[in-house]
Amino acid sequence: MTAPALRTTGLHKSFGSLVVAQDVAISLPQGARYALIGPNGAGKTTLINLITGALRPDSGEILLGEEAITALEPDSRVKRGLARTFQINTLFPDLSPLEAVTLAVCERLGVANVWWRRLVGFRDAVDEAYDILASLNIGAVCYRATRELAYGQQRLLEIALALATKPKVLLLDEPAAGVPRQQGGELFEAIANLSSDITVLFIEHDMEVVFRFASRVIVMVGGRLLVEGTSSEIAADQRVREVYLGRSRHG
Amino acid sequence: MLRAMTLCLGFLALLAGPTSGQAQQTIKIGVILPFSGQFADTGVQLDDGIKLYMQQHGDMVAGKKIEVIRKDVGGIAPEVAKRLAQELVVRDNVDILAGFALTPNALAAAEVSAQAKKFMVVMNAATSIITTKSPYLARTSVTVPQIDEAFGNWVAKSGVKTVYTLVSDYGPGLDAEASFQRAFEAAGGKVVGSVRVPVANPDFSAFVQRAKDANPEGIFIFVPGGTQPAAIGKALASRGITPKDTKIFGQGEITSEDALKSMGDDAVGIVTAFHYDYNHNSPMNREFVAAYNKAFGRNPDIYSIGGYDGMRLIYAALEKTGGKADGQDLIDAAKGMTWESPRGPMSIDPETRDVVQTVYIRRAEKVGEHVANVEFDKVENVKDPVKSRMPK
Amino acid sequence: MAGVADPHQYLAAKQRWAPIEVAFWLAMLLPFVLVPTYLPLASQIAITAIFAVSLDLILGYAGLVSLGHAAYFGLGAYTAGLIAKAGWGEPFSGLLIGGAAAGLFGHLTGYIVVRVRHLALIMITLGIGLLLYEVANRASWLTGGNDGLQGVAMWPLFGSFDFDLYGYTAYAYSLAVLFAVVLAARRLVHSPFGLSLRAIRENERRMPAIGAPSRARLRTIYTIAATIAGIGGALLAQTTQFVSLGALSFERSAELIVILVIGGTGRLYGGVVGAIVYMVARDRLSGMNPQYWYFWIGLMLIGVVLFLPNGILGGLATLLPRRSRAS
Amino acid sequence: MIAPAVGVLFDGFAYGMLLFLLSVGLSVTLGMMNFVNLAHGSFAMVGAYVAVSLMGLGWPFFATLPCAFLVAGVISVGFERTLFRRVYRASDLQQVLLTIGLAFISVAAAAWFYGTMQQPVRLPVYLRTYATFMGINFSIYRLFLIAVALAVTGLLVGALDYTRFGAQVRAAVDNQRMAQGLGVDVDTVFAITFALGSGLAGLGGALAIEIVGLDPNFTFTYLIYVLIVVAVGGLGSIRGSLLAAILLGVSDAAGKYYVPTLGAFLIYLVMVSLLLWRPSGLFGRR
Repeated sequence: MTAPALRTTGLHKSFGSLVVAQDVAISLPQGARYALIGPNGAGKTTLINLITGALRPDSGEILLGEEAITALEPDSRVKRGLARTFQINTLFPDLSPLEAVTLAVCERLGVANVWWRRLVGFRDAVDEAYDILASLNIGAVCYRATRELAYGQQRLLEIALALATKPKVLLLDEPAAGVPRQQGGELFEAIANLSSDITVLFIEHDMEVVFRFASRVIVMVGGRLLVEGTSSEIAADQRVREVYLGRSRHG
Repeated sequence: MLRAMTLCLGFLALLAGPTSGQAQQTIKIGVILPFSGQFADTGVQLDDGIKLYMQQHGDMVAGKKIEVIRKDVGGIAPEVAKRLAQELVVRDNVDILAGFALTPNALAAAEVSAQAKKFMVVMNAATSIITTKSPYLARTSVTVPQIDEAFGNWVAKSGVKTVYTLVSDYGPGLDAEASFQRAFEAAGGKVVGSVRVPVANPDFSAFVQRAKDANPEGIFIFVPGGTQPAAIGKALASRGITPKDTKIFGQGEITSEDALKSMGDDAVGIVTAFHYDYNHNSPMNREFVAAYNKAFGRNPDIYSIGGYDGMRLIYAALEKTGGKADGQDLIDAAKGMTWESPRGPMSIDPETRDVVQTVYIRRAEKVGEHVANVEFDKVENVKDPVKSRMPK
Repeated sequence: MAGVADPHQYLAAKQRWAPIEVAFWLAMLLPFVLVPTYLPLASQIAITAIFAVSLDLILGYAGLVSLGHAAYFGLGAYTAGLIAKAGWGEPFSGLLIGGAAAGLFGHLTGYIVVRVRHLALIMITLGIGLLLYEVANRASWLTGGNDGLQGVAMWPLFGSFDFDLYGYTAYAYSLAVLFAVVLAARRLVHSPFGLSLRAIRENERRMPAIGAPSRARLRTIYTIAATIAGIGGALLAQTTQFVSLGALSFERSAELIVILVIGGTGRLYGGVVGAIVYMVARDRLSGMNPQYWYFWIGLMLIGVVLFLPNGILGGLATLLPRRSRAS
Repeated sequence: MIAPAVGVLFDGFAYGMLLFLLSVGLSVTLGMMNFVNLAHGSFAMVGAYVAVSLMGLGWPFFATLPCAFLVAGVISVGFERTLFRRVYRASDLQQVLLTIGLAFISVAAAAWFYGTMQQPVRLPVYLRTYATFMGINFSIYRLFLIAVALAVTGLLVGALDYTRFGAQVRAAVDNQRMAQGLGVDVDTVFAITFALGSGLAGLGGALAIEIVGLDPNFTFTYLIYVLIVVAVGGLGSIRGSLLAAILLGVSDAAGKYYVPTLGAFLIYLVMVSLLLWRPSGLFGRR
């Protein structure tokens, strides 16, 4: 447990005169549970997009374990163990959850470009997909079309798809967004129960959830890192109070 | 399941359709033409020529009843033409294939004629080689080299030293370019430049300007009938090329009736060569034009005359064989046949089975209110020159 | 399937042969006995069906709308035609070479095509088609230009079956190739690769996040579809022994979309059913009314949109029990 | 050798203007409702046949133009209300199928009522002459065409930018749902826009006869060019359509003049490269 699981140095990104990330350096140790918080527009989702490759940084570097992945395509980063979920459901409406997760497993196994063998022939992949879905309590609905699933179930499917890639580092963009509080708690229990091999960074607005599930918290404001620390340090930090906690929670 | 099968069977029944019993006393003619799409007007005019001939001469020949089955090929679609020809032969049991406005379609169908030994009459398609594709095939329209070699020679003889050629970039256009240039240069003229215009994109102005830049004595133009003749006429005028200072020559399409109507006075002086125009001055033609107008409310054009003479050939051949519709008998009867058509004297070359006719040289002139093609010279008994040069 | 089966049974059920599929293929043999004089039409329907299945793979499954698919069809046709003209008239190898040539061109153009979406995609495929058309028109020394390619002489199929006037050989040959193409396509859409195509159609943005290189996938299917289109074109060249510019035309691409949408997209058999319905309707209507048949075709298209919004197969799927859905 | 080139480019410019009139309506309706209307050319054809029929009755050319505009607009809104609105929520392909079906019917109808022949048009003499300037001939008719197109553009842009209706249209093009939420009656706004766009196509059709002729196939003749203008210009953008139409008209003419061997290729090459560079068109947002 020496090298951090994920590290960025000096990430910088701007659109014209609008700077969305400025000198962002974070470091997530193996197996950590980090929360990323900050007011709206602080650049949290942008940071995830930069790390996963959906956006290209203007400068800076991203390391996954020992390896620099800054120049890699998003799908290659996923193959190396960096997975994410989306704040707004980004699923396959007409596929069943079983099909979707099986596909993700096949992608990981490198067999998703096989067109001359039937899907049913890949029994291990199907079993693995079903197990993931069952472990997230959506095994019972996994034969329906995704569009027919309840919203909370779709949020779980987001996570299931990410897990199917067997990530080393998992970036969750407001996994409980739009889910009633009660269910949100269950969802985070599921996240907390993930294997400790997986390093997790999640964006969340609900401070109770943050303080309960995160070992450390990173605060962003205006595209910069403001402060990083344990839950209690953050809760006590004056600057954080000023820029963040002082305002309405979902403002 | 059962329902699906019933559906399938019902569908096949529909496909089978009504199959009319083959009466011994009927001669069936399968007519393949473009009745829809971009060449629809060609198909309609040609078919009207066929209809008029049958109106005037009845549907009984040598004791047999003539029945025409029409098929729409929809445009340049040789595979459809070939299929229709096949189906006409095997399903409808036609004795004669006829029509064919477009060269690729005629070429594809000719294979069926050769294979099935059926008499085939090409009533418009004008590429030279068509008649070589089946020994049972005759043509009553025209070939492009027939017109343009005669014309190239005539233009050179008329004293014009230099021309620029502007043709559409497709089969007939290239044929026209080659034939005209060949004959014009053989007779001592000089081609100072040439340009080929895409068939699909009809703003001619830039091409016309190129021709003007070369400063020739005359310009030779070939474009397909339809919307393009009028467009090129207007482009010539707008780029300042008028027959007063640059002679404009072309195959007859560019001064077709509707082209002249929309060009108006701009067209006056354009010299063209063609085998037929509704203004051709003969009693027979005046009668033909009157009858055509009465039946269809418009003037006949080269397509109409192709269809009309095509039916004339079929009727005459059937008379000669006494109603026998065998391909070999009919083509033997057609070979060498000579008759007077509204277009003038014409015959079927016994060697090549192609049309032999007069090529008229016309000038667009003001006649009363309108501008019309006035014939002022002619080249008689013109054969298709390409086949005369072919090794036998 | 009332209760929740285990995942293997669920997936296996999705790709099992339905009785209606078997019945369908048996029915395709009926023209030999029921309407033997319609075999030339039947073989052209089979060829169009091959072409439509190939479009369905990119349009129905992967969601790429192409208005220039005739480019690959025509390229296959010209390649097969030119080989035969050059003296090698063996049909089967000609078919494969025609498909390979189209596939190669599809692979190369695929690099451009997968970069764009929506209207730009439609227009760029259209542009590629029109450019190839003009190239063929220009290269008349090779292609015969507007007159079409002459002198395509085929040897008998497997050395013993001549391409006859009645079209027995042509239909048997076309039907066999159609069957093989549908079998292959069927295998493909039920493979992991086929699943990834449907996923791209459903949500391309998600694909990189599950580690899928979607552009590479699209290039692969584009190449495969082009190959199949080329095989269809080669078949047309061989059975009619003629190739014309029409094989490459915009009209052919546009008509193909109409055929596929009538039949139903993303359903494997949609293209086949569409080809049968459209071409039979066209043949019947233009036989009855050579000059105005397309009026009725127009009415038919509007009727399909208003009353069968998912195409004929989509309509049947709601009528018949759910087994009939191919995917 | 400047003079001939100027004349050619002028003609190309005028041709571009014609393409603009024919396509601007499609661009706006496509941008606003995402409605793929391949029958757009049919409305242009309606306008053209209206003009020809009225001239046949002895009407002067100029009087037929507003009628072409009106009749095409009114007929189109009839179809919009009864037929098209049923498929706004359907997929693009369904819309393509429906409108192609309608285009087929319109071609058949034109052939039935007017026959398959070319419809000749006789313009008043003063439009058929040429103005000569610095030794270059300028067709009066093409000057007139340019004037009409520029006037239409001015009116459209002005109306869009400065009227309440224009603001509603812009809002609807930008984001239909949000406009609805803000109380814009998107339905009515769209119907009016649709009528306007088709009316302009009708006007374009009437003006096109002199340059390209008229037969029942008119509907399809210009389909490809209109689509190119719409795609290159960018959906929903009037300025984009104008620029694209000019670009295509002029580059086409220039290409034909300077490199005639490239002839038909050039316009497609220009389109493909522009779209690879800017997939949503010159002025496109999406």
